Amino acid sequence: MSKVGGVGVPRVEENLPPIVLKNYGKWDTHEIVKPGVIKRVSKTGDVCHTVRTAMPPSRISVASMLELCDLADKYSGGYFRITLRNSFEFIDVDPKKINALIKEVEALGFPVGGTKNSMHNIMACPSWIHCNLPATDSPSIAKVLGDALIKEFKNHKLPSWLKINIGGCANIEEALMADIGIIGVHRDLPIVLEEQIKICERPTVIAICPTAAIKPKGEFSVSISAERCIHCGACTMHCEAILTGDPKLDGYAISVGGKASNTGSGPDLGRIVIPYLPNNPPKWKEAVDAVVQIMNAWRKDAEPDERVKEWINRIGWDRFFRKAGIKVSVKDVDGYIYGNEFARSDLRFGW
Amino acid sequence: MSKVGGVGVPRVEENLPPIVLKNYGKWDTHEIVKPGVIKRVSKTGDVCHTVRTAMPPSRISVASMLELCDLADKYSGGYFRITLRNSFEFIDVDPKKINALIKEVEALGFPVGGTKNSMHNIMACPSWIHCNLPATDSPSIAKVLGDALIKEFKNHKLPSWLKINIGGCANIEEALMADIGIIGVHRDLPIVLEEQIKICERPTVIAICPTAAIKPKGEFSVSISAERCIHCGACTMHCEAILTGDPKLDGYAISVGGKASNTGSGPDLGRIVIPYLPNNPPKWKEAVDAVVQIMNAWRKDAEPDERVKEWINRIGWDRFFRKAGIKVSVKDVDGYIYGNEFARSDLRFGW
Amino acid sequence: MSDTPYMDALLKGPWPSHTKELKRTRYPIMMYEEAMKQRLTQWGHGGMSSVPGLGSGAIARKSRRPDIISHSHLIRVLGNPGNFYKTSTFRKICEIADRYGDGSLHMLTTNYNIEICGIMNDDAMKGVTQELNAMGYDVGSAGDAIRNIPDCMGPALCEYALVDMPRVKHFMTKHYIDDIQYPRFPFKIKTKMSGCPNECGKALLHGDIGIIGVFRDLPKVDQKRLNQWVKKGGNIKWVCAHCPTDAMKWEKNKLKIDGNRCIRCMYCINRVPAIKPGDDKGFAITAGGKMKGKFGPMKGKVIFPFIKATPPDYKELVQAYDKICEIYDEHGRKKERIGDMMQRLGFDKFLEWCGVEVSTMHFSSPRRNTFYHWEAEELGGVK
Amino acid sequence: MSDTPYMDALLKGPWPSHTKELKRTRYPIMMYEEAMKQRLTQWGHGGMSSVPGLGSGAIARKSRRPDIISHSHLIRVLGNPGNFYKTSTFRKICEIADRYGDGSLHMLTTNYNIEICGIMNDDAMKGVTQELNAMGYDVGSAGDAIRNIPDCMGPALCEYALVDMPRVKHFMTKHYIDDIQYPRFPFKIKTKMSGCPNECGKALLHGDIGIIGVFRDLPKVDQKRLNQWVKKGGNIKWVCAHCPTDAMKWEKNKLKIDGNRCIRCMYCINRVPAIKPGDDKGFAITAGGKMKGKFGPMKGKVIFPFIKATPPDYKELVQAYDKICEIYDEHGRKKERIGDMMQRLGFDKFLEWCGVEVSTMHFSSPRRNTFYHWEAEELGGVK
Ligand code: SRM
Ligand code: SRM
Ligand code: SRM
Ligand code: SRM
Ligand code: SF4
Ligand code: SF4
Ligand code: SF4
Ligand code: SF4
Ligand code: SF4
Ligand code: SF4
Ligand code: SF4
Ligand code: SF4
Repeated sequence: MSKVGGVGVPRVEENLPPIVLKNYGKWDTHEIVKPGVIKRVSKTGDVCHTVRTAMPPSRISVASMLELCDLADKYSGGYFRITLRNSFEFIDVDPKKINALIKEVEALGFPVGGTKNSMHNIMACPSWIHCNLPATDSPSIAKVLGDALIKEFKNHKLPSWLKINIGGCANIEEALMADIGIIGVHRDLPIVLEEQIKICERPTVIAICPTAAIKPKGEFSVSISAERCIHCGACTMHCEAILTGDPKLDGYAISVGGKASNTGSGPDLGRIVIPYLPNNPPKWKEAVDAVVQIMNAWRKDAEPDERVKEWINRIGWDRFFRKAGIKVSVKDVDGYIYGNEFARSDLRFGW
Repeated sequence: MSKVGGVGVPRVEENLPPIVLKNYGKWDTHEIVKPGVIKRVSKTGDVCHTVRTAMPPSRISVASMLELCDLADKYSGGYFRITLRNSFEFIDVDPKKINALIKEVEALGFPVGGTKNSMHNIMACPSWIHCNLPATDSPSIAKVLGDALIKEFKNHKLPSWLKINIGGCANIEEALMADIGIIGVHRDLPIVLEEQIKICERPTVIAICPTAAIKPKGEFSVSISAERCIHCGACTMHCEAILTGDPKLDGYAISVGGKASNTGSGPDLGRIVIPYLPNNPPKWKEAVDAVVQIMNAWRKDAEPDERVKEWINRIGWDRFFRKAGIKVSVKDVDGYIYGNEFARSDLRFGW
Repeated sequence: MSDTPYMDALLKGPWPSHTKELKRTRYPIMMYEEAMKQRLTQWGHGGMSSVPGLGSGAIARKSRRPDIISHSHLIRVLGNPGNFYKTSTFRKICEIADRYGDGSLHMLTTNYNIEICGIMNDDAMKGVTQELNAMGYDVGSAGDAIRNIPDCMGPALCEYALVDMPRVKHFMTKHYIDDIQYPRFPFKIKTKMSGCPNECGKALLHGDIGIIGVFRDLPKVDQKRLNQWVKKGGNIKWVCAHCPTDAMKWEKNKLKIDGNRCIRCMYCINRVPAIKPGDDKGFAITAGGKMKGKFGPMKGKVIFPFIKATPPDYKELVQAYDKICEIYDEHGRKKERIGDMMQRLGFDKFLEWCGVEVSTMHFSSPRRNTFYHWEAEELGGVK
Repeated sequence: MSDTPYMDALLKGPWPSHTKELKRTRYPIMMYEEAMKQRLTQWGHGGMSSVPGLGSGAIARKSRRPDIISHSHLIRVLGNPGNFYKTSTFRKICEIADRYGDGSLHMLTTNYNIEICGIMNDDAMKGVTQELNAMGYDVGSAGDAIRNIPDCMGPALCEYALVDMPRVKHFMTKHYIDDIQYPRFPFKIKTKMSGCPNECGKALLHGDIGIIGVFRDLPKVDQKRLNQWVKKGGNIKWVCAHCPTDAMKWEKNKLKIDGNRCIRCMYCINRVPAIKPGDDKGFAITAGGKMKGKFGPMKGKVIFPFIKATPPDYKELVQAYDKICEIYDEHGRKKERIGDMMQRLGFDKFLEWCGVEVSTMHFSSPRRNTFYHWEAEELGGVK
């Protein structure tokens, strides 16, 4: 019997360009030569240029990957990286050939940019491409946003970087960790498929509901309370006989101010400032408008080097909503678990 | 039948010194002439001097109040105030007679001071004088602290003011609103008096317990789980048949950094930095030592005009504990309700 | 040797001594001495005692030491507006306290009542109350009722006062006297009031309902006066540097306050006589401050960030106050404080029930989850 | 007219187009087109599919549109350390993807795996895995198991790296390969790693377990180099002014960092080449970050603020990691994430079970209630 698994991952050395291997742990400084091009200098004096491109949201064809491999063979010794935001990076490109590479890779449809004070690559989950849980479609929103913001991707003209992440439903927290995030929002009451419910693990489904909205019904089935349900989708995830998703009600929320780094005011998850916008493929005008509106308010008002979170910290939420032109509603108030933490307990009003 | 109640309170005008009535709403500036003496100037040009004294913790005799009334008749036209920290104030004292008043009132045992950057009057609940719930004795702790800190009461030599509040048990939140607070802490498991429990409202008692530690036992009684009880005392409060209090285990905790005002970093409740010190009447050495230790660390390290809360905000808890010389233990970690809010979610360590 | 060594140890020292005070009264001093000796209170269960004809006003206290004393009740006299007293009436209160009680007073409680202590005779309660009533004083502030509604001295003596709290206190006490004297709520309701955001009344932090004077426009600067103050040594740069939002700029002998930054915190106003609060003054109402209960110590939360209300009827204030009380009356569970109820029901729901239009003034930050509850209407008719 | 107008609309524009990509594969494009048209996913329930002989590695996906396609599974290939790839091996992965799947890849997932998509044949799972195994690659990262353990590029390419994450990733994956491939926990465990507090790996925020490089001593300043940098136009004053704790003083061409203020936030290091992290480097371990579940979105919490661990066995790191997994294994409820479990059990209890000595590094603030649970021992024997 042939074994499967138990292998792990290749050692890092196996996939490193020679210059990287040689200077491993010796890098001293870096410099962004121009948008998308990073120059790193080692203590040994070695220099390494990286060229970064955006990637299509969520799925890429083998055909395109092979074309990128061809360019990597030609320009970066057969090595590449995928960054933690899924940008594609050619490592150790001869500085003299950078422009040629940019030309070739952009001709393939992969724009170069997304470093420093630009919009970086947009993260998006599969959603309608392959998932059963989405309330919205991350990839197509990512695509229209990318189209709308391509200038910012290829420039360093923002106050700081702008990272946009999109999740098709509340499962993924990428959005809450981004400067601006988009999160799919379900509003419908999950439907119980009476005929299939028998096969499910009723106790698990009942226990998983965070608001105890699911109650046993009859011998096998369950009922869902419209008054308690917060549309989190957990039941759908864990039971094949419960369905969520409604073409007329599904949509998405916009969050701002996520940050992972410990600089400035330190890490925190973003906050949701627009509770709901309707799904409107393929143009997703509302999403583009909302993101552009927030970005412009930030760009206009932020100090140099100031990320969205730090900007909001400085001006306060009172002014954020005003400057971004966003209407406040009761949906901004957390009534669920963090009511205490997020309620206003001071009189320091920014009228 | 003669009616009782329904009267309300006297109109404010009925108890105002003439100068106060005349300048009601017209006050323009104030100045602390010296510790305990406040000079207020009105837009009308009128001037009003107030002399403030400390008061005995929690109880005062009619005899002493009458002596104070005598002095008020002599020096402040028969008017006085009790402040929101229970200081006694003579209002509108002739500036030329202030020293004479101070001499007389201090001779009665009421020191003058407690304004501006001094220690202010100490607030304390009745505790062992009259209450059935105390885990410690606020009045006697207040007395020994007052004795130890009398210099600070009569001086303006602290970085900002120092307000100390003491509560005999966790019922009162005065302590958490003070710069330094002392809160009685029960540690014993409440005892159920089987013979009396019948008279109690069992459902209320069971419902009131915040950790569901109380379970029905038999037809009338209840049992209390040692594993769940957090010694909050709520059951004792609401049921005559449940007793809390243990001479060997009772004690108190020390909190710091409460603040009500909206200046600086705004209002917040204090945080508990010493979870437990043992009751040790009548000298309460541990309490005095702890307060003096924290006060001295603050005094040494704070910037001018910086309250305890703002000082801690600036230096961070890492350094607060180190500078105040307080040991950290797992009891500082909130495992109850606010675990999320108070846990450390950053790497911004102040080693 | 004295039979009260513990109390004696606390007679000395410069701070006013409560044991000296107790010894000047008929308070059963061995109750306190024994407590210190045994490190345990000698008092037994408490509760409401009744003033015949009234629902609230007295606290009963049993003793665990019948060998010393059987019980000792007290009565709560509602404190005066601004806590101003005149000796002529106060002497009468002393006289009543001495005649009906043991001659000791609690002056004042943390809810700013006068307690007349050591009342042994239940019938005395009525006598005390009637004598007080005759003087224009009243009792209350016990049980599951609206408690005393304390205030700061406000405009009577304070230059910062934005609203007239002593008069509001008088009005509120009269207006709600029935709810103060006849307990009918799930648990107690403590109201605290401050004339301005300096919060001498600590209203936001620990009021079940907090009422605080606030202003909405910018602090007013008298530039001429400011320059004089600076000439006399006033350190305007220090103040600018300590404004929490960096809203103040002192340039060319002129102070500018940036309306896009100022949060009306009072800091500059407290320090510079030439800076005064703005003219657009009103009340902020908070709810939910408290210490105990299911969710432990809680600060109050802003419910009505700004309302205008004027005498004689303070209509908007009463409406706001009533609203919170009504919701509590209807939804509060037995012995559940307002703050815990708000947390249980959801702060969003509570705000909706209060009928306020939600603004940024209601949150320190918008929510971080998408776990909205969408109402049936919002679902487009889905049940 | 095209039968995919929605997808076509997304072909244009400068941003890379996923619809173009999908059209270059055998992905059933009508599934996506119909979803956009109907504004509803056309895919049905998912779950774990099995790689025969392995517990985890594949995701099954049913379709709701049997008229288009019946199902479409995918397999997760564990991402490389530092996410470096070389074309020679990667081309083989492409070839496998094209042969077994529909020719589309997810490159990379947010947990940094490569997904080979559109696998129709259950038996193919084993074939894919074995072929990958032969190349030194492996599958996993599905089900109630330890998922892929992604890292940043670390010292391979980054000047800030404090620990060697690509090698740690390799070690951890090997060490925990059984727990990655055979689900046995209450729910998934996601580990995230960053080489320094810049947190490119967002480990604290969303790792069920986060592993981050930290340093404990002060940033090191090369004064000479700094002066050169300043001469070339480096704005050291700006950096000093933006240090979050005001720890930096630039005086007489010398930079002093105040050890009593600095919180090792990386800000100055990120901006000034002459400032480097200190030498006392180690790992911080956090736990409990996640998005869903009972308590909603949660940041991770610091459990082990500083541990030293070195190859080949990274003993202290494995001990810390094991500890958290063990507690989860024992106390987690079915489908309850670590963060929710921590909140349910109490963060204090969790820390105790982890056997850490509690320090200020464990809290953003000490508690504000006295609702301690005292253990029986602490009660002096009271049961
Ligand atoms: C390549 C990548 C790591 C990887 O292993 O893949 C990376 C690479 C670098 N990061 Fe990063 N970061 C990468 C994702 C991140 C992320 C995660 C994310 O964006 O989702 C973060 C956390 C973001 C956050 O805080 O929300 C991140 C927070 C940082 C920071 C801290 C920034 C801050 O706000 O303080 C720095 C330091 C700096 O820029 O000053 C940093 C600095 C850098 C440097 C300068 C490090 C170096 O010397 O090489 C690299 C070039 C940055 C650039 O793009 O201009 N990197 N970096 C990731 C590139 C993503 C991309 O495609 O755009
Ligand atoms: C591919 C990926 C999205 C992406 O854009 O990359 C993904 C895709 C799916 N996720 Fe996820 N999750 C992915 C990262 C995440 C993340 C982010 C992360 O790992 O950093 C999260 C939030 C972080 C977290 O874990 O809290 C995430 C939280 C979930 C959850 C909610 C878990 C929970 O705590 O309740 C589910 C539902 C479940 O597991 O029961 C889920 C379930 C799913 C499923 C399997 C849907 C299902 O149950 O049928 C999705 C498959 C889509 C498909 O068929 O293509 N996915 N999922 C990511 C694959 C990660 C990997 O390679 O291991
Ligand atoms: C008399 C009294 C009000 C009353 O109605 O009884 C009062 C009176 C004054 N307060 Fe107060 N405050 C009084 C309790 C408080 C309290 C409550 C407490 O201490 O328990 C607070 C909230 C404390 C807190 O923030 O924790 C309080 C916060 C303030 C502030 C804000 C201070 C700050 O930290 O920003 C000011 C403004 C200032 O001092 O700059 C202020 C200012 C003042 C002024 C200067 C107002 C004035 O113009 O007359 C008064 C003299 C202050 C002094 O003592 O030097 N008062 N003040 C109270 C005297 C208590 C005592 O006996 O010591
Ligand atoms: C006298 C006073 C303490 C003082 O130092 O001034 C006091 C004394 C007592 N309080 Fe109190 N409380 C007093 C202010 C407070 C405060 C502070 C405040 O009002 O600002 C609090 C905390 C704030 C709050 O309400 O959260 C407070 C929270 C309690 C509680 C806890 C309530 C709860 O939410 O669970 C109890 C127990 C109860 O009511 O069931 C309590 C109960 C008691 C009792 C009646 C004990 C009992 O139930 O038998 C105490 C009577 C002692 C005695 O016999 O002399 N006392 N009590 C205060 C009288 C206030 C008044 O005149 O109305
Ligand atoms: S975030 Fe939601 S919609 Fe997107 S892939 Fe994950 S489960 Fe599916
Ligand atoms: S969607 Fe969430 S809240 Fe609603 S019933 Fe399902 S599990 Fe419960
Ligand atoms: S705080 Fe506690 S001990 Fe003090 S009077 Fe109130 S109930 Fe009694
Ligand atoms: S003391 Fe508090 S936690 Fe303990 S049993 Fe009584 S009510 Fe419950
Ligand atoms: S709260 Fe404001 S108005 Fe009232 S006394 Fe204090 S400073 Fe004056
Ligand atoms: S009121 Fe406060 S925020 Fe406004 S200018 Fe003055 S100090 Fe600054
Ligand atoms: S986390 Fe730190 S070490 Fe890793 S890539 Fe980012 S900056 Fe470099
Ligand atoms: S590491 Fe951060 S806190 Fe420390 S000196 Fe540098 S910028 Fe300041």
